[in-house]
Amino acid sequence: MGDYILLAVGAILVNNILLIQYLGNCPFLGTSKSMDNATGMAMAVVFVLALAGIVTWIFEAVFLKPLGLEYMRTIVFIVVIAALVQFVEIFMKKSMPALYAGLGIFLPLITTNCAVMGVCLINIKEEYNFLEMLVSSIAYPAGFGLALILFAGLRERIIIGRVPGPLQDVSIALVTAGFMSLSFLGFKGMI
Amino acid sequence: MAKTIVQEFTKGLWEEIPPFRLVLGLCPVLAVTKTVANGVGMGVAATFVLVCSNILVSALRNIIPSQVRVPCFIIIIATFVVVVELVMQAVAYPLFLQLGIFIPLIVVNCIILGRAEAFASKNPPVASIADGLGIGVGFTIALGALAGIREAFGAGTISVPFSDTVIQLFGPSFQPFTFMVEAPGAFVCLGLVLAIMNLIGK
Amino acid sequence: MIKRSFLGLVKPALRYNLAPGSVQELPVPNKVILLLKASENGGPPSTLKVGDAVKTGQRLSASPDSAEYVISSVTGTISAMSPHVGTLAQKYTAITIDASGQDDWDDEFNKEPTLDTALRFFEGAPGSPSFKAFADPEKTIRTVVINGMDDDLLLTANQCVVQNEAAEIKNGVDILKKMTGVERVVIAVPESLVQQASATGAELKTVRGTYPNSLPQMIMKDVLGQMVEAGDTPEDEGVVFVTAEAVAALGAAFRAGQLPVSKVVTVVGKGGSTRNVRARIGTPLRDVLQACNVSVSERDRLVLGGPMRGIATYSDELPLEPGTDGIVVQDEADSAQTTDYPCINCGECIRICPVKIPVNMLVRFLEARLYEEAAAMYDLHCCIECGLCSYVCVSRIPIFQYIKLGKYELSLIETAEAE
Amino acid sequence: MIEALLLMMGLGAVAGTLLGIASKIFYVWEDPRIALVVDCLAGANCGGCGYTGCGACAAAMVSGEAPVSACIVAGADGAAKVAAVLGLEAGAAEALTSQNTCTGGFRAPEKFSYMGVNDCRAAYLLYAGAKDCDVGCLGFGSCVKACVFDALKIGPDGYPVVDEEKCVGCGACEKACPKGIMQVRKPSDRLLHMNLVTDRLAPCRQTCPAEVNIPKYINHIKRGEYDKAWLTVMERNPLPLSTGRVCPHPCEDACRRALADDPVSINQLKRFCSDWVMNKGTSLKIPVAPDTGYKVAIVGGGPSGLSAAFYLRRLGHKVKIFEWLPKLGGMIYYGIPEYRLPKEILYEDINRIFGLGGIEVKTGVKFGVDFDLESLVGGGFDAVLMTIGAMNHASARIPDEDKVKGVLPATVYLRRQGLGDPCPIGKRVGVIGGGNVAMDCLRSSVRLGAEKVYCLYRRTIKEMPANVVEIEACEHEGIEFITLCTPTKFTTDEEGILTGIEYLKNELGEPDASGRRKPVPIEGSETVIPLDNFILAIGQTTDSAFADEEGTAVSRLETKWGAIVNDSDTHQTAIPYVFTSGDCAGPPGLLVAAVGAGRRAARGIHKYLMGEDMAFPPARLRVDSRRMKGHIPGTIFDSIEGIQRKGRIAQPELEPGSYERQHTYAEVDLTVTEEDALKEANRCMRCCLTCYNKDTS
Amino acid sequence: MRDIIRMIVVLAVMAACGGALLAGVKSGTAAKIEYQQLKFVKGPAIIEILEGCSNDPLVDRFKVKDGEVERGFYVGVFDGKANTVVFESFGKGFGGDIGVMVGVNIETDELLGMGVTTHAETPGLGSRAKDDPSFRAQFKGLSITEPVKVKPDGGQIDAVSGATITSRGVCQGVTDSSAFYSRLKPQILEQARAFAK
Amino acid sequence: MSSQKKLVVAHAPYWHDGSKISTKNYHIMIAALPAVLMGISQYGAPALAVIAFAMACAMIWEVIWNLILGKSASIGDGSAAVTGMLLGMLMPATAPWWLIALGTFIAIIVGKQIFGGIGFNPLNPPLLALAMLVISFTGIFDFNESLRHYDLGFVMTYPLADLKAFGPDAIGKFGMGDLFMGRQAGAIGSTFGLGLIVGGLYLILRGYMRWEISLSFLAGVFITALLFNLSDSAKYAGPLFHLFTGYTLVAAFFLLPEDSSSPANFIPMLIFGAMAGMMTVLIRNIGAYVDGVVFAVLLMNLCNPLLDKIRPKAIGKVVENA
Repeated sequence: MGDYILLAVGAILVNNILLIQYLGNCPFLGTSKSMDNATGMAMAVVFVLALAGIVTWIFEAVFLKPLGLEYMRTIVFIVVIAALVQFVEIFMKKSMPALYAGLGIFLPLITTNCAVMGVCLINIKEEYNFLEMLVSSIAYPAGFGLALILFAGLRERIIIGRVPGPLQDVSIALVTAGFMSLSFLGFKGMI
Repeated sequence: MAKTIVQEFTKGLWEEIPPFRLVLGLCPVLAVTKTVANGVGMGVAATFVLVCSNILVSALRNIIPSQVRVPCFIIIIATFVVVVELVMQAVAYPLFLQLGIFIPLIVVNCIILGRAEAFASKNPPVASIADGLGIGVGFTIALGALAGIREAFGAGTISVPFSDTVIQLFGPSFQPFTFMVEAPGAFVCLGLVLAIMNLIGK
Repeated sequence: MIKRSFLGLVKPALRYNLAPGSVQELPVPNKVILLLKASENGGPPSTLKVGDAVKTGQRLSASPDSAEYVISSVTGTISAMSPHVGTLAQKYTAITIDASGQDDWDDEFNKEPTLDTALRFFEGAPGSPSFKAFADPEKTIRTVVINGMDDDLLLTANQCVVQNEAAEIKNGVDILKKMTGVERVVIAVPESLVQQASATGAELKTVRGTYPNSLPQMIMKDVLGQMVEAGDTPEDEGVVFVTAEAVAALGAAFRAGQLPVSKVVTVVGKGGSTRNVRARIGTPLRDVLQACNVSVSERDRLVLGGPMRGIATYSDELPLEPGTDGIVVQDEADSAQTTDYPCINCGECIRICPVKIPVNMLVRFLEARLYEEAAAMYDLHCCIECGLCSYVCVSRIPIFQYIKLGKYELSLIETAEAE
Repeated sequence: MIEALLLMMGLGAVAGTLLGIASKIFYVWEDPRIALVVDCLAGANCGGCGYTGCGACAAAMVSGEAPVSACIVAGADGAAKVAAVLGLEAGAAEALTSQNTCTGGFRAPEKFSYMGVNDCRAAYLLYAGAKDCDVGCLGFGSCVKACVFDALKIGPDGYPVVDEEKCVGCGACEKACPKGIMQVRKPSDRLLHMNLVTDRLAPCRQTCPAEVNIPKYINHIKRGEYDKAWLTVMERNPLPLSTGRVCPHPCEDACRRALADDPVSINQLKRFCSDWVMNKGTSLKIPVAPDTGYKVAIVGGGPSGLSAAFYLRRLGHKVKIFEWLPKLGGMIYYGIPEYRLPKEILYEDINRIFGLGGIEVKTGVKFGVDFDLESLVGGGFDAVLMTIGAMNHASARIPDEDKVKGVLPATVYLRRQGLGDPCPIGKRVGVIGGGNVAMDCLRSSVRLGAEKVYCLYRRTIKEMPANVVEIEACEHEGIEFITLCTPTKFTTDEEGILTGIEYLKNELGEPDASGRRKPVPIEGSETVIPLDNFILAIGQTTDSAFADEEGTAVSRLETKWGAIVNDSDTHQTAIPYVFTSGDCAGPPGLLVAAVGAGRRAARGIHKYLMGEDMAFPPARLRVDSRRMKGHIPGTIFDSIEGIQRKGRIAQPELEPGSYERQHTYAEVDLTVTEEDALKEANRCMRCCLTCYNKDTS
Repeated sequence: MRDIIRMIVVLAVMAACGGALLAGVKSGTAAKIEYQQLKFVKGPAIIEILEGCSNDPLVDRFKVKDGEVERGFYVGVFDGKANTVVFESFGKGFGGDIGVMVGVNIETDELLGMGVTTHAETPGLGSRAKDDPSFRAQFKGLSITEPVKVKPDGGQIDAVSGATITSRGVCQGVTDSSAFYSRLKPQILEQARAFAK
Repeated sequence: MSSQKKLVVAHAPYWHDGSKISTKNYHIMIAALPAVLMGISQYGAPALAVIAFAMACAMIWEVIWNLILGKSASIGDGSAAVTGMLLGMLMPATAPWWLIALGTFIAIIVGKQIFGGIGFNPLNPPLLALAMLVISFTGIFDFNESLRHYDLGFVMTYPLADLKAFGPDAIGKFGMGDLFMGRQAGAIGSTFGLGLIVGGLYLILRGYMRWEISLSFLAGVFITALLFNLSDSAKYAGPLFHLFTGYTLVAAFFLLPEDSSSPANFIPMLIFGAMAGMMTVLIRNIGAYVDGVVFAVLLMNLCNPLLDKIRPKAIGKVVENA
């Protein structure tokens, strides 16, 4: 149990996927302009990553490893993720319109969210067992969400501030993200 | 409307240079620009994938049904990414180790998919090559430049791409500002460079 | 100007001036200027012409069917009519009447104390009462509160009326009840005026002597225990506020059969000298100031009302309006200077806000002109407009102005959406 | 090898099947345009647009929330394609641009010092802002802050300056400005705009019957932008070369500068800039709105018809002009002599109008004879504008005036000159009338060889309606003025040929309705002067006899004193599709008034064709430029202060008494030099309603 | 239905082509990759530990089965005697596993040296465990059979300053290795002998 | 209706309590004086040089930025001077000049001005600069290393470093009284506990600072440290030790309550302070860094916008039950 908690804390804070591992920056910058978008994106990433983690892990265990095709991991995973996301989107649009209204619009963005692909690859690379994989697949995106929501809070204030022209928008957002990343270094060594 | 091949190429070098103008594909930009060698290596890998996928997407653009356009593009891109992955392992293993997870992640780099969608799927192969090459070279230059800044301040060195040479820039009393090569330094540095690019304009 | 106390941890307490002086009667001025609200489509009034003779107490309106009117405060002839823009971009027609010096009373005012009479003759009487809420079918008015306090620091005009004219108020209370049919009439006065107020026949309530306790929303909360919802007025909660002066004027009018044409005003000079005078409505400020030996010079501030909520005006040729309870003249050195520094988030405004608005965030949104967000997330409409946030602002941001601007812009947006 | 192949194939097949089936089973209808728009976008789902993925961005574009240019990856080409899908290209053809209408800025006086929020809207809440001028710019730049395209900045003079390159016409500045200074308009709207009392108009601009933006073009000249000055003039006046020569410039009478020294030579500046454009020879592009598909017939190719044709064309309508004389120009071709307005110069103006394309002309056809309303309607014209002028002369009420030989109507006299076939005249010529037409007759008589030329007028020279410069020119050319006279009868020889005229002396009585003192003949003061020819130049009327014919469509037109009755604002007549303007619609007036009327008629026709409200807004400014009445209150001053006195430049002209001046039709008045023009432009104070530049150099 | 089939076919064919291409590339590069991996991942650490040996330990290697897993051993020949083996063990850092190469003198069971191969530690801090020679030098001469610990845990190793966790992980890796080293020692001795020159 | 003399028209109110940003900042500097003077008296001229140079540099950067942007000078408000002074207080007396120049550049330009200047900085500028410097130049901020040439008559090792390296056993040599009276090694202005507390109390009483944040921070440090200490006193030091060493006190009174990066509502202030205190001890006890204050404060700064959303319901506000 303790290991899993450590794994989770490590994934959320210490090795935060956005701020320490630099994954998933495009949606990080794109959807952090408002708190609503940030929460939506965070939830969508958790949802998709949990699914994608399971599916890719199973793929690895069932097909790639036995067949000795580990080198094809990249292509297999991306196809699986892309198909999965698209399927979820189509499915959700029809069957769960309420949920789709909240999360659905974020789904297409996730296909090219390298955080999803990244975590799936990490799961394999670290040779997690199923439970560890599950924890990691939820904790990493939770860390993504945490950073995204904190960042959205900061950014909401920065947008209404008096940032000088050339620094506005993405530029200042990146600097702020850098500061966040710096602060997250404080968690270093905690596990 | 109709641009010459040269224009298609050169637009990627300044007007639309990623990631400064097209603020896309930031993850590798942030992660692998610790040293110039890594940055340029990543750039070259991405350029290779970009050009190859552009050629193929452009060539197949009339065959691929539009509903499965994106999955098809992804397959094409992913194939080349794995090719790069394998070739790099065989030829430049240390670089592969440095770039780590970001080589497979080229597959989800928005620039490449974006060019496939926005350009290659609508233009003939020659123009697509020029476009891919231009964007790719621009990407490489940008990565190299950013890495140069970070490495110079953060380590006091410039590592020459594709060789083991590392140039020491300062004397022995130099204390590197290692913040620049750390994760936060990447963000801050890119942010400030973007601001400078905004200031200069197109 | 009250300075920050040495121990800044303690909230600054701004005390009302609770010592109303005597009232000095001013002579009838040579000319008066009356500000008549301009009609929607603009243009000069059709029923009034330059050269028309008017009598004291005559009802002047732009056209026969116009709801807006003013009561002439002198007898004389109209010598000029010009457009005038007031605050909140309100457009007026300024009617200048050269006074003959004699009062010849107009006799249109009938003495039936009905709501109709109130609406026809007492809208904009001294103290600027409004009876429209009683006539509004969507509102049920259960209580009338007579505010025996002045709504700003330094001013004592209303207290003066309570002190000196308790009998007129008593008469006014009876008439008010008759006119409106409202049974519950409350008078809110400071501790010092309890004796006088108890003679008025209205239900007596006391108000603490610190700012902003005399503002309607605060009286609602502290005295009546009712809450005014954000964006609503006390009328929406069934309570109408009238000033003591308005009630006294009502009483006097029905006693004498003449419409009220003068009002009490507190004049505060640069050195802080305070006097109460009674002057005709529409008297140019210059005349009032001259009578009080107050001079105005370049870069001074001439404030109609008090130092916290008044309106600085730009010329001493402008008239005394029915709602003007005070005239404050400030030297440049004594007045608050605003800056365009940003909010530094020190939190002083949050501490002092009587209605707990997160002013630090509100002002940022208002500065960024995000008025709808400011209203939705940061309680813009809860503001009771006391001005304390600006008073304590370390950055000296004109927060109160931002708030007013925000409310005004929102009202424009709402009107635009309603169309 | 084979595993890899099979695995991938299986994966592809499964994914394809899954998605294919899913997309059928879980099909949800959405706006098909969204899919089309998505195709135009980059499809990278990068989130760079701020929306969550391309689908969301496309949906936002379709719903109008996002601009078509939101996708930075797709770039400008993508934006164009999206616009095509969404059908936004129609609006895009006529680009909206923002203009600042206030020229006050720092120079405008303040009524108080303002302290508080640095924002126009905030300042406006306090007594409409500190500026004395009710409609003046407050200068805090709320419009600048509102502009997301960086197209606005507060200029050095303290008012906003629009960068037209960057402006996209989004209208944010217009919404932000509490005083309505920023106006976002299409070029068509600007052409259609008529002066309003709420506009920021200098006195000259209020007075000009054609409503030319005079301060603006003079400011262009000041900055050496002569082409822009010309384009500014062309917004209101398509005949700048002609008006630059013959306009009596009422604007100069209103010029505020006259209170300090002399009025600015506005007309000379207009002439200068239009001559500059003519001599430069390049054709400047005049924007024309997209075709509307409507066709308008214009009967009569005079100044009003030409002006209407020009503006109708610029508004996107097709135009055809019908003219009964061989040349276009009407009274300015056939009425104004060559020495004042050379025909080739006039044709420079006319050719520029035709340079727009889409305007046809047919000469030598007379309305009521060769064609009529029925044939025009049958010919596919949606509206008809009658600008048939006033070609009949008015009677001088002298017995036998149309019988005596040697008595000529001015219209005929001048028209024959225009046709190149002047009437033969004797040595002594008399002209009755004090208007510009009379002056033209007088001065052309000199050139036709008359030795003694008299001008007979019933009042004094002071009351003459003709331009002072014209009267002076007559004096220079040796013409004798016989004022305060009323001709009573002709003396003839036995063949009925004129030998002289008898007249009574007048004295001036009470002022009449026009404010001029009425002449009263003095009994017994008969005088006779010998004359070979006598020209009647006391006015013209319209030949509207065709309206009297029963049974035709035309007969539904009402006439009054020969003029065809119309609505003076919309120029519409009793027949909804027939409009009139120029001299045929009322008492004959100035060329510049005809030009202005042409634009008003074009506006009326445009609004009629487009089905819009034709009436003028209540705030329409109506200035009587002849009597200098009706200006915006407070804009006409009694005196101005602080101006360094400096006289106006002189009008260059042919040497009086020289051979060319007396005996040829060579142009008398010359164009000012560039140096002088700049000097004069610098005298302009660039007035607005109440403020003006005090420190003119 | 037709377009669905077309979709499926196109996707499947494309995927198959990709698969085929990759399989081809893979088979062409496989051998090279294996050597590269060895050379760059483990090689530096091995060579550093076995500094001064007379053979190429990357070539002189053998594998021993330890239950399920197979462990690789690299032999160092000193003075003609194949008396040293190097093998890999893993410890836990806070960035994941730390690969530790342990060199042991099979005759004395003394640690010859230690080197870090793979790690995901924070650059500049944890990574110093790999680069800091003084840290590594502390391991030399210790006994493999004794647990190796950092000083805060009551051991003998000075932690890299600021990277106690990493240091601890390295020590744990070394300590863990003693278990299977002892277990496999007979086979190791036997196999190593073959490389003696 | 215009008159000859021009009056000033502004919006109400026309009174102001007279407070100014500059006054506020000067008071902060005054309050910091006792600690700074103690630092200077201990470390001598180098300490004075560091503080003075940091203030000068900070102000120069501010001026340069204003010149580049063509903004009106904001140097008079004293905020740059305060930033410089605080950064100086956090440095060892041996800090080289370039380090100070770089640090003030980060604090003023990167930390504050690019966000729009005073009031817009999302993180505490001096701490941001310090964090960047600490992770870059570990040698200089290793106080044992940088202060080894000093012998001031007390134990010249950095207490927190000793704790980190050797556990609580190693800190017995520090007397609480010594720590409190500034007889400990450390940054120039952060060792003199008494001086800092006096300065802090001055600011609190004068109303220039939010006492809620300071007190909750100190409580947070105390309680968390106490809990750790109770759980295993052999591994974790006692609460007073944590209070009087490192940057704890200077953070409590001068860094945490920095206006724009901390909350302004009551409950958020308490959470902010307490969480920062807790994080401080967590990092000190189980994290990688010797002193947790820097990152603890920065982390809480990040949470500030979210925390500040917790606020009292405004009177009159209608909560819709949607």
